[in-house]
Amino acid sequence: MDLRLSEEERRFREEVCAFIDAALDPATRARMESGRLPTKEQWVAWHRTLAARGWSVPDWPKEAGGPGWDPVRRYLFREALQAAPAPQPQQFGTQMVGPVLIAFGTEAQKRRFLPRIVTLEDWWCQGFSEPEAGSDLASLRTTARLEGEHWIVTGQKTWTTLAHWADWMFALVRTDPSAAKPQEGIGFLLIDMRSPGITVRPILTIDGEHEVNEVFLDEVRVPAENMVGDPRRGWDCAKFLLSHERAGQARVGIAKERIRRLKRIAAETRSPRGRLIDDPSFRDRLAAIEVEVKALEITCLRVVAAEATRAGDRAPDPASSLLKIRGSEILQAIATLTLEAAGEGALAAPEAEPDRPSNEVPSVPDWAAMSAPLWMNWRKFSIYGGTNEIQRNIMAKAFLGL
Amino acid sequence: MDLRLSEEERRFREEVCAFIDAALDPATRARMESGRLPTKEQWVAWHRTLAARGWSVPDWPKEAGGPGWDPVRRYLFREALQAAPAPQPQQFGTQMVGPVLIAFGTEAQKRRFLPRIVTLEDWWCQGFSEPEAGSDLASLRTTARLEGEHWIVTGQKTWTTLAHWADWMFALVRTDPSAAKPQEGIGFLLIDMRSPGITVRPILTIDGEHEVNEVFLDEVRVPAENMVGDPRRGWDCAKFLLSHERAGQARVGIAKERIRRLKRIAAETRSPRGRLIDDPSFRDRLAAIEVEVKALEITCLRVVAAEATRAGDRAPDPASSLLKIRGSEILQAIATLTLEAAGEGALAAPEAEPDRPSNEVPSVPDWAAMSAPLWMNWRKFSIYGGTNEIQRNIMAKAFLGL
Amino acid sequence: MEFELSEEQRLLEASLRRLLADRYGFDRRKAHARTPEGWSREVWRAFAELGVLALPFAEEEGGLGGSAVETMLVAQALGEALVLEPWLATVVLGGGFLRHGASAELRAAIVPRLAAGEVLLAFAHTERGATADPADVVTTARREDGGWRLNGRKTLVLHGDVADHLVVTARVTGAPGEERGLAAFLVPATASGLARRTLRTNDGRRAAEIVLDDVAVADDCVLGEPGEAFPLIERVVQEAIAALAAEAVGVMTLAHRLTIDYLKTRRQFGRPIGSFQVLQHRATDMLIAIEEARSMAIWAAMSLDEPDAAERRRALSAVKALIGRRGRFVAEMAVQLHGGIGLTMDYAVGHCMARLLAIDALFGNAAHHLARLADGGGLIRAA
Amino acid sequence: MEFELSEEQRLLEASLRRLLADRYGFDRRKAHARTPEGWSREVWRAFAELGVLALPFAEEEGGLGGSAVETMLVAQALGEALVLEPWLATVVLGGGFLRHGASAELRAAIVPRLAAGEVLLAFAHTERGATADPADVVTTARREDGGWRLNGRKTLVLHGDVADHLVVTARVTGAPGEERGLAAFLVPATASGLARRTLRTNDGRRAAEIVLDDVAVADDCVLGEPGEAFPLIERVVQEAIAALAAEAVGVMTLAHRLTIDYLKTRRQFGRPIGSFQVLQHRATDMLIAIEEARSMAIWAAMSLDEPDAAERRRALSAVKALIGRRGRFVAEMAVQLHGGIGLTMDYAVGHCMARLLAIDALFGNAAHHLARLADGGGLIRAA
Repeated sequence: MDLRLSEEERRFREEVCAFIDAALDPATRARMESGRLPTKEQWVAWHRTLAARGWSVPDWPKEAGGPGWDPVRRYLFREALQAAPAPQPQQFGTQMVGPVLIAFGTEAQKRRFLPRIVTLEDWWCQGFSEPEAGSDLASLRTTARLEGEHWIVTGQKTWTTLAHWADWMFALVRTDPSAAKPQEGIGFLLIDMRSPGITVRPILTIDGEHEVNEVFLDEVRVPAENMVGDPRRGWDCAKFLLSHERAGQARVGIAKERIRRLKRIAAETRSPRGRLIDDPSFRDRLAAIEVEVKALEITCLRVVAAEATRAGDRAPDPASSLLKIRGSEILQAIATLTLEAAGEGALAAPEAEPDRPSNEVPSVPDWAAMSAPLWMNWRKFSIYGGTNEIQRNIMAKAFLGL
Repeated sequence: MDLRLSEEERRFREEVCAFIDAALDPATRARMESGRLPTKEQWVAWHRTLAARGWSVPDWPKEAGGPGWDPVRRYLFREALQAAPAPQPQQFGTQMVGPVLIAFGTEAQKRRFLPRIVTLEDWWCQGFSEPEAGSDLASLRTTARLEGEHWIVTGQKTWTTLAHWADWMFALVRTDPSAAKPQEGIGFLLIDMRSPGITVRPILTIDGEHEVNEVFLDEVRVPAENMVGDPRRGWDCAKFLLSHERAGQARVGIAKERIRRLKRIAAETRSPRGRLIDDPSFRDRLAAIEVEVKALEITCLRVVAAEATRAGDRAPDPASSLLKIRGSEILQAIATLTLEAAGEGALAAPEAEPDRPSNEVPSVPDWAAMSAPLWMNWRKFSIYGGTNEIQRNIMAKAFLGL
Repeated sequence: MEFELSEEQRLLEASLRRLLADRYGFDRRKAHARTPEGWSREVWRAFAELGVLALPFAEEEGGLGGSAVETMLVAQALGEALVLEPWLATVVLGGGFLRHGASAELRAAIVPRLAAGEVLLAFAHTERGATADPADVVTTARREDGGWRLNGRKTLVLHGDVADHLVVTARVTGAPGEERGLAAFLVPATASGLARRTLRTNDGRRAAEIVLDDVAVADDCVLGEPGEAFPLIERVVQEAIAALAAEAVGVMTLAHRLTIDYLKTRRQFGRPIGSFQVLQHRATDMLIAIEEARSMAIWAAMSLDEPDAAERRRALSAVKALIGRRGRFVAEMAVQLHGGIGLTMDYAVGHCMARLLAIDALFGNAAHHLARLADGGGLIRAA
Repeated sequence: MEFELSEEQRLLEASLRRLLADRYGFDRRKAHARTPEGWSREVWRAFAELGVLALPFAEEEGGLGGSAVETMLVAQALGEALVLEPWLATVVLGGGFLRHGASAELRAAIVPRLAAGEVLLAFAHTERGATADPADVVTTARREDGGWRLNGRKTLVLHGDVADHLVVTARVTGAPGEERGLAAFLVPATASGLARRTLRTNDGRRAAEIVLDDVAVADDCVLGEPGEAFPLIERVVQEAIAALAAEAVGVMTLAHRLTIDYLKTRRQFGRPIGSFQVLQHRATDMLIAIEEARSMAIWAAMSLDEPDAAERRRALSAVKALIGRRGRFVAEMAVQLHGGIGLTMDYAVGHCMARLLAIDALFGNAAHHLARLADGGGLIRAA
């Protein structure tokens, strides 16, 4: 039993960090550091930089074009990106539809789509959520009926992240409304976003961002060859996808990067007790979060090490289930401390973006102006991908038998 | 709308405080201040001191021997006792069975019992809880069957506070097991604790105290005249009793007295940052509790003022329902801060009692030694009289329609 | 102790609420928010007609002689409708300086027009990098030619983009942070040397950055005593904090009502989500938080009459600390119980959240006031 | 990175757990607790036979050469049975000083007898009114006649009532709080001038107050370097913290298991209370807290090997802070979910609570260590 990194693992991490340091565009880094989503151009460029190094699909096996890393290396790689901070390889392709295709796709599907995921030729989006089916996917209403060689898809998806940048969507569609159980009769379908009948409508969020969308599908014709696996068993694909790579949900690297940043900020911020960093009350609250981050990090490492030693055995483990809950709570606590550090500055909307300077000196520092939008935006961490309440329901059932 | 006390109210409070200051035995005060229950002797003596002044039954109307105070004065009186700190008039008689007898008792019952409550000739205890019926009184099992002029009572009561000091018990007993609803067929019966067939067995709590008991009733004969009201409608008495005087459940005076004490302690306690009271982190946490106490106090005053203006109208008010929940949470937070202040001293069990000195100088100050027992003891505040979870269930139903 | 509203107070509250129900539905509010100024002049006139703008001023000056309790009722109603109009800036802040600091002549010149909705005011006080300590002022006022010259830069001036007059704080003597040496002036927005730039705020409102480049102000525009204006500034800020506390109660009430409605109508796993006990308890905790906030808003209104300045300061710090924390809690819960929809621009709950964060940020957030309170000895004396 | 237990480690854990299951049911434990010493010599002998007492000592000295991981496994198993025996005092604390500070002769004299269960040790360090800073020592050691003379008073000496030898810390030079100037001695409990008085602790165990009145100690009983013993003291305290962290995980696990059982069997309103969602989530939060504590206990064991003293200090402070808080949380929840029964002497949950509070109090509570960590710069470097 040894939690410490081996010499090789340490060298691997250094290599990754050095590469990021050298290859990451400063504007992209500044934008990430500000808490904003990268622009599409920044994201694509960085993804391709990683692809050129062979690192854009860290979770894929060698056969599929991945680097063939073990769970420890995958974890270290992801954390190094978060720490930079740099964008992750675009996740909808690399972490979601890609692994599904590798596991369930036909050879033709793999040949057609996988290489374009590696280099981000295709931007994917996820069509799972619907207005009446969020955490409760069984009440899915979007239908697909087979007409000759095409599925005709009609329905509405919502909360579709970055659909306005997407070339393709992987969607759950109801292929058999008469199936005995509501999870049966669902297909996992790949839909070209340029197909006639698709309308993408932005959902503006309260922080002023356009990140999610509604996607309306009106008699959209999708070639039958775009169905992944059995048209009645798409639920298997969805479950596979949702159980993939839990350690990433803890976002430990982001938490650490945010804390480092907050410490730098607090050293330059005035408070009623001198510099904010010198206020023991602030320091204690920050240290308490650091302690929780450490507990989360060690828990992550336990999960990763268990994955590494028991590759086949995917029995659920309470440690892995708490990662998402605690990860979201910790990031939200950091956002609150940052908001408090901003004081009245949290009132001002951000004026310029770090990689797009304006002529005016902004009236408050960008970090302060961003503190409220980010606080609001980060509420999503305890909501999406199954609310923390649903996560706790699942844990109570799975591990406590309640 | 004016939350401030009137000149008369202020004078009343001064009069009460001056009386307590002059009349309270220093040993009793020291014992109360240490966080311990007063001894029976101390409690009886103090109760009678109050009785001699006409103040031992503050909530009773003049006709019944009370001072006839309005809700504001009752609140001020109770808070002044808590602030001293002095024992309250023994509550099982004055606040529980007394008001029930005034509302539901026969003239003979009133004549017989009420004067002895005023002077604490009779110590009462409450026989509601049973092993299988805590918050869920409908599953009460203790039975009473009428044989001639006597009820024959058999069953078991538990969590009976100070039953070992009690002369009488008011108990809920099932008189009609065949009643349509489980709350029906329950009687409110007055039982002499010296009756044959009664066994009192102490329940020691983890803080080392003997405060609660099990009471076994084996074919106990109780004269029929000791039934209060309709033998099938004792539930009405119980409900009346439980809804009585909510503002007292907030225990604001205790919170304030504990905070004053903690501030004095913190001024004499060393911490890694000098005197504990000088540590901004401790100060902030204490101030946050003070702010919550203030919010609770104002809420109490709102409830009391509403009682005063709308004497007849007892419509439930969310403000009154939160008093018990927040009151318990705040006292528990104060106990935690005190425990932390005690440091390693919290490990030592109390050696001497403040009113019973030993020859040894105790190895740690009594407040520190008491910090852990009190912390453990005060967990009861969120449990008894309906757990905070049940309080929230009730609020969600009553005020939110959920 | 007495706790009922008077008949007049009830009437005022009812008519304002009726006006808002008729004219300030969420869709109308969205339309107001989209205008360049971010609010509606028409609604503002309706407030004037109802007497909302005249309320706190003395009757002999064209006001209605309302007390802090009336201001509390108004603020709560405005909060419950997420009102965007510059009531805080003009009536509470600007009006506060007029009431407590202006000469009779100045009041006579401005109050009637303010009450009629014809004049807008703003409070130009905050400076870049300043703490929330009201004495943290660098902007200077220099005596010259029988008047004053102002130099400096103010930011986050709420509704400073449209104000006709600005209340500008400046330092006559002393160093930033010192209470002695402060002054306040009523400066026309058109004054020569005064430049302004519109800012947006994170709660979708407008503010301004104001540059004062040797702006000349005559003696008759002085508010309070030059050099001794700190108590005036502090009093007006305290009145604003009391108003914000009441507004927060209103905003929280709206967020809670929307949440309860959602819990009753939204179905998941075949039943309304409000049937889940965990969500019921969260909704109950929101209710508890709102009742605590309501108590503190009432206490704030009462405390404005407290004659002891240190006591009053502690009270308002306690109020602001509780309001900030409970506001954030209610916002968190409302959004969590709604899920994604609670975070969208098109739905009111997100705007409640944004406003509650803004209320916390204004005039010192919860952390600031808690530290001030704690370092000032807290609310409860040790002996 | 590697996370599996070795076969030997698994075997040790399994046999200790079997022993405890057979011999340490809660009723037996109650009987042990009622004895004057508060624990069972018979159980102690069984520990000796199993090798639990010999575990951390080097094989050539009569030990089994166990590492921090083995100690962690033992501590967790002992915690899960609420074991009362003086393992921490004798093996971890006393044994720690022997391993890191004693001469080979001293070790040879004591370790085999300790391993056989024949010698009990205790750590006489804490003083009245001292903070949890390990250098806060007033007791003096004076050089005299080629030996040492100890004067002072120690308190809360865990199992000091029965210990055969006491590890006494004292100051050779310097002022309380200074790291330089400390020394440690192994003193027979029968030494002339040494008086002890039994204390009870709030978790139902025994401790002692020790008065040292010019107690003579020979040079061969010196532990570490006189005047330079701080690193030795700190290391042993850190090992104790790591052991306590693991013990806490065990205690929390017991509290959680009892709670889950109760939720499944106790019925209210016609159904098992474990069917109520709010209680399910509380039980889940307990599980989360335990997993966090488990991670920190593992990290503590790993961090004992950290060569950088400042880094190691920060790590152990972080561990103790988390363990204290999560322990309290689990205790609160276990009692709340049980209701009144959770607070009684006759049921194990209350004893879990008492022990978790004691673990928090020992060697600096959560507040102490959080402050130390915060003032030392935290765990994450700013740049």
